[in-house]
Amino acid sequence: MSIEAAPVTDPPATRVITYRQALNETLRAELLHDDNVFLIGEEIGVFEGSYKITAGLLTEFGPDRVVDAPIAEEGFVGAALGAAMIGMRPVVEIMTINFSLIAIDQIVNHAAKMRSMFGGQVSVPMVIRMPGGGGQQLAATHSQNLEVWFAHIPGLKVLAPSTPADAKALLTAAIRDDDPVIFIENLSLYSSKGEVPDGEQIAEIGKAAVVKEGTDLTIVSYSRGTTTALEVAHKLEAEGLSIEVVDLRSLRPLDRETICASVRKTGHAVVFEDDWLSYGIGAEISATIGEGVFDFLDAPVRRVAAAEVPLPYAKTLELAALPHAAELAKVVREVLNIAPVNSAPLEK
Amino acid sequence: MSIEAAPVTDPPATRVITYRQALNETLRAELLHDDNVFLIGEEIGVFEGSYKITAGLLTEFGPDRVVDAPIAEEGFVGAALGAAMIGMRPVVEIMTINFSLIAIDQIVNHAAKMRSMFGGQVSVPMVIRMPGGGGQQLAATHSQNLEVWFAHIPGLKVLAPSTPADAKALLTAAIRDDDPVIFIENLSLYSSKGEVPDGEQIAEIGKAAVVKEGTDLTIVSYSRGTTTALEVAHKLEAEGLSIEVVDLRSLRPLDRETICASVRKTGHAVVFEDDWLSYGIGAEISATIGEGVFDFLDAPVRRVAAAEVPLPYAKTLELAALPHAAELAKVVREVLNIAPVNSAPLEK
Amino acid sequence: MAAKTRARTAEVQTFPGDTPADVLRGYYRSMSLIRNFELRSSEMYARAKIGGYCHLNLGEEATVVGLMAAINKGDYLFTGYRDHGYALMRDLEPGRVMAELFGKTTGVSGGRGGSMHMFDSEARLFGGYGIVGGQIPPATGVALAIKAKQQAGAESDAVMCLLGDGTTNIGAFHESLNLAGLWNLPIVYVIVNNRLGMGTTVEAASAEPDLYKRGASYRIPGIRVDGDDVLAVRDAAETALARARTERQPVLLELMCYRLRGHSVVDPARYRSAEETTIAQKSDPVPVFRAQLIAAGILDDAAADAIDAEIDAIVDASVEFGDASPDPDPADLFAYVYATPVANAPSALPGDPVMEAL
Amino acid sequence: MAAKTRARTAEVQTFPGDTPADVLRGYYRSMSLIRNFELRSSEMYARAKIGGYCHLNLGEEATVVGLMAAINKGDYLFTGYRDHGYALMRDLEPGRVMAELFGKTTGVSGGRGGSMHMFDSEARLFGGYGIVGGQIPPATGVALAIKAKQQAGAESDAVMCLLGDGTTNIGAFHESLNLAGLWNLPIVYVIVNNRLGMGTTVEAASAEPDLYKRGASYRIPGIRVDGDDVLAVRDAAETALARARTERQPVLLELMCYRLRGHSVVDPARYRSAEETTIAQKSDPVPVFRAQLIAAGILDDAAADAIDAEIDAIVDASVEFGDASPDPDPADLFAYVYATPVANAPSALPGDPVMEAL
Ligand SMILES: Cc1ncc(C[n+]2csc(CCOP(=O)(O)OP(=O)(O)O)c2C)c(N)n1
Ligand SMILES: Cc1ncc(C[n+]2csc(CCOP(=O)(O)OP(=O)(O)O)c2C)c(N)n1
Ligand SMILES: [Mg+2]
Ligand SMILES: [Mg+2]
Repeated sequence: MSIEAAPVTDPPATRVITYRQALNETLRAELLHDDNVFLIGEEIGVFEGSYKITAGLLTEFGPDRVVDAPIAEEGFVGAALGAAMIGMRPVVEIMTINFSLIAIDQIVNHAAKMRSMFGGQVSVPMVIRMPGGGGQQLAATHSQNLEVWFAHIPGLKVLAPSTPADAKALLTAAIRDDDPVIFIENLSLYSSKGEVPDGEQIAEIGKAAVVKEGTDLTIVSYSRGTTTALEVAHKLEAEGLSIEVVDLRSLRPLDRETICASVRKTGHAVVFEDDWLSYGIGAEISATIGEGVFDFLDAPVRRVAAAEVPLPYAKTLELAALPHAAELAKVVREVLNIAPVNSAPLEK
Repeated sequence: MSIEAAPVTDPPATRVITYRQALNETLRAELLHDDNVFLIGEEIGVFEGSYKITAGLLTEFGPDRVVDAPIAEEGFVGAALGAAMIGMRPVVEIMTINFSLIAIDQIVNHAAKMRSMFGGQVSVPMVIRMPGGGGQQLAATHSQNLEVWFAHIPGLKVLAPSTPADAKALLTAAIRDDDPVIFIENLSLYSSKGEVPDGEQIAEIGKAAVVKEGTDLTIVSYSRGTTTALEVAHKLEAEGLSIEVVDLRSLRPLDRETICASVRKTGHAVVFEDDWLSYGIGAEISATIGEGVFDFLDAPVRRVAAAEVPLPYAKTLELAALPHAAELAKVVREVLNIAPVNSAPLEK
Repeated sequence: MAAKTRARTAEVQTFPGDTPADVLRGYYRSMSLIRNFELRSSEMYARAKIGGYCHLNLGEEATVVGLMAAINKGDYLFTGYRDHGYALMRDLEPGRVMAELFGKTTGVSGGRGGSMHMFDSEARLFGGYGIVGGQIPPATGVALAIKAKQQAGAESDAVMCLLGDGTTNIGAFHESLNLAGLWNLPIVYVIVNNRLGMGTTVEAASAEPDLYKRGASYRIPGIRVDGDDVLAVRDAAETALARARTERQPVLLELMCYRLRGHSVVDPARYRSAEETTIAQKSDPVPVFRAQLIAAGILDDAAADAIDAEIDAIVDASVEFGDASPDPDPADLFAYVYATPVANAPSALPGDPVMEAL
Repeated sequence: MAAKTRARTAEVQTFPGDTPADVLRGYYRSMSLIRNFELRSSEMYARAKIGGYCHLNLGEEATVVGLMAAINKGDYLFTGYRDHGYALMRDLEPGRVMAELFGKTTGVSGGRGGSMHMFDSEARLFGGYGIVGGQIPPATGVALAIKAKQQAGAESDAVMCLLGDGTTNIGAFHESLNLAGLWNLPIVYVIVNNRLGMGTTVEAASAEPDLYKRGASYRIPGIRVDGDDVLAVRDAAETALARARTERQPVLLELMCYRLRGHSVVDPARYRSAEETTIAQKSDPVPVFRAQLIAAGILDDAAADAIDAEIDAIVDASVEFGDASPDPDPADLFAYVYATPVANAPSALPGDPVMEAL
């Protein structure tokens, strides 16, 4: 399968819809587009999905295309993988990324390795969708962002869209891709809104996007973090700072060129992510920048990430542990060596 | 439990033993030292361990202290955790780190989080020992180094000794520690030899060690990688290069001070590891150096790590995919901007 | 082991067995406490005093009370995330349970666990767990440690491990029961079969929907009991625990009950048919048991109302206690990450540099 | 389903059933091929032409041949890591199997899999897998896809999924069988019960050591058969596959056999008693079957020797083929990581910079 780009014609009409709706419509479109596509996961049919991403699809497509699975992540993720081995195109929902740990042997030891290990004789065209993220008081076992684990694994592709439009175009690309794709969603993005072009949209996997241009400093982020990064970038414009925001979109492959090109221009970088700091996504971004554009860096790359604790339930503690716009803005100013000005406070 | 340091008296007598024997003797000593200590794992009793680390212990301590478990990693790792909750001190062997994926929900969602999540009312004094590493033609699913996953998780401590002496002193510390400790061994280290002091030795968890001093460049590594780093460092002395080697020993907590102090002195750093490059241990080390001693760095931090493929069985491909002394030496010279001299070739 | 057939007892006039009247009234009081507490939790959730996920024991009161009447103080209890009633029945102060829901320092888990993660080491409530099946291996391990430390016999502690019907399909269930059967561990696994996972029925999730039969794969006896019958639950649990203590024979107990509302407080349960909802409501163990006690002359309406009123005041007080309690101090964020302090443990807050520049 | 009792047939003079003589001779030839190939593998391992882990089918020849006599060409086969015999029986060239062990490009998996990971998409050998139990969910998923794509009936494909006795204790076994039972999938799970994990006996690992009984938890019929009896294995597998194809009834088949040597080529199996070793050797299906055929007049010593000699030449040739085949070229290291090429896929070798300086 070759990479298809969006057709170069008049820009398509757009609608403002939620991230959730973008996912739902894309799943529906792909179920219509290809008979081999089917959905499988816990509570995605009768219950319509724990986060209602699959609402209406069981009714429209029936139980063979929208398969309610027992609580058996290892079993049904592995079963989806098996179906993919003979040409089906399963789209798996794992209710949250926290539960993927039960299926991770099938994902990492099997789905990711089969094609190589068997000398290219089989491929695994499957997508595993799952939301991560904290901030909903779901406590330690239900608030994780473990995408860095998957991003580390050759054989997987790992996507993490930040907007409804990207959710659509990257999910379409993922479903049409012949490899196992881990598709990271985020609980706090589901109700976020954005313009989404009508019609088939297929993004290019493996490419980051400069979602805001600027000249003073680059913020690198992804998924929910990008929305915060943009918020901060716009806010800091009032202080006369020109911030560029790079949205990674694809964590594996990682688009080092786009990151480095941005920092080459700005000379300053901050990475913003929801996950724990040590050995997080930010570590790779910082290392990449340090190696790739060493001579252009005017200050150390800083990382704004979560405090390294199992996330507590209590709101006061959860707020203290997770990174927010306020800390990002603070660190951006520190990197640029600028004293904070009196502006409207940022959400904490 | 407080941190105990080795007693400051005359240096104890030493013997030259293998890494395997150091582990075996330490397990035996701890079984003798504390009735609450017990070993559990697959094939560790009758079979004496897949890699014979537990040889002789079933005979000496009986089946209540050396528990042969069915092939049920999630079940027996979780059972060990439960026993730890009421004061036992299980030392679990997972046959190789590759199989820890089946138990990882118990390790990461349970062992690591319980103490915090339950407000400090329970602790989990357990050790999980497991070897990783490639280079034995064990193919894609049996050759991984996934310690970076565990190193990312708050609530865990992650140790990776490179010498028999450290294997002893860190394992003792791990067993006496009241938290879940992931103890990373390496298949290719088991038969390596080194001087090991007699008597009780308890290392301090969370500390790296400068295992060779030097002034021109710092190599940071751990586990098997440290032995290669030392080999290269000694070799390059013939070329007049003074290389410092930092052995991390503890991946979590990470001793950023020791790493940065070394690079502050040398101005150059290379990270050497057996794992895949992107989002590996080296990423965090590089990011830490970039942030911590930015002004002292004379060249970009480089990483020498494995090619990002599921490791193939064929020897030619395995050799090409894994990092060896030759590549490390090459990169050290590149960082120091020195042309290679004609010396005896390093092992490839 | 044969299935015990479900007997609807709403019309029974006298009580079988020899349970003293005050004990029966005590069971009613307990059921009333759980009911009232859960309804109040739901209300507090709607008022945003409780966050996150919140799963209630509504409809499971007879099961909870019967089980907790059978368990010894020294026994270890593991549950899933649907744990409020169990916390109350292990005699934790309702105020401390409510405070946990409010995320306060006075909560049973210091406000760090919330609804899904109630814990009390002294009461041996060994945790509510949120990962489906996650509690089963540790519960099994506690039984392993008990066996190592204590002689079998009536004085031995045992473990009770609760799990839902949907939870029997996960690998941890299989692996753990095999260990318990193989090693003869003092543990009773209790399936609270409320007939639904979230919206998925037992028949749609389990190829063998008679879940108690699944013990056979491990030579573990399986028993099915009417979970709406508090006395039947208590008796079955007592027998099972006795076998665990004295014979080191693990047991699999299946209790048939109904979930009165949605899976969690935010679930309107629209997938449920009117018919099923009616069955669930008719089986509601709290009014049924009240009616039984009144019919048997053990309670009258006034006495029952008095109990309910007393409970109402207790639950009121629990809310007040929760409201008045302090939030955890962010300065304590790292307090419980490690039991043994070691060098270089992370303590950075978001936005802090990874280290002070050397 | 009742256990089929094990009948030792070494003294039988004529053959039960109506299997034609040439077919029986074919089975002997197949068993001889596996035996010879495995002994040669062991030798090649000792000569360091084979690396990594290497697990042999020695002692399991009747099981392997009987199963492979029952399976259709279109059926999908999943195995564990003990897979050489199955690869040979799916009619892969012995040379290509040996070349895989030698890590050569001409190997069935291009030299990338080695002993544990034989694969041939055309022969529908859908992989040897090294993670215990790892093959069971994907095998179940292929059955799910078959059900989606094909009508039930004699023409339908089915899946056969092999696993060891020790493997029945892992969660993936439970989760997968539940799915197959629930969804009525065309799959036969075959437990090759060689009575040992590595050194752990079935009794020390499984609380219910009659493993075929474990199907009951999923309403899957379980059948135990003498794995040393090639015809009994074939017949049971045919019946099971027929049910899978036509009724969509998954079946759990347990085959009792013995592992002749250690767990892998490097295991001297010292933990095994002399007594057990003797039993295993007495049950050795290759000489036993040879003796049976001779006793029944289907073979004589000369004919049997001629078969063995022919096989010896084939295995010789397989070694030669393996030796003569080229090693994979490091330039192809990244060839099969992804099926769909995308931007920025890693291609750095150790020591390469992460990117060319911009
Ligand atoms: C491993 C895992 N998978 C999925 C979930 C999401 N989940 C939470 S509760 C639940 C249903 C559990 O049903 P059951 O075991 O019957 O318990 P009940 O809620 O009825 O008490 C699911 C699927 C989870 N928490 N953990
Ligand atoms: C998940 C996992 N745990 C442990 C191992 C190590 N291991 C390899 S084979 C084996 C024994 C398997 O026994 P059985 O299922 O009876 O198969 P057999 O080797 O007898 O054919 C073990 C424990 C593994 N490969 N995967
Ligand atoms: Mg339920
Ligand atoms: Mg076996």
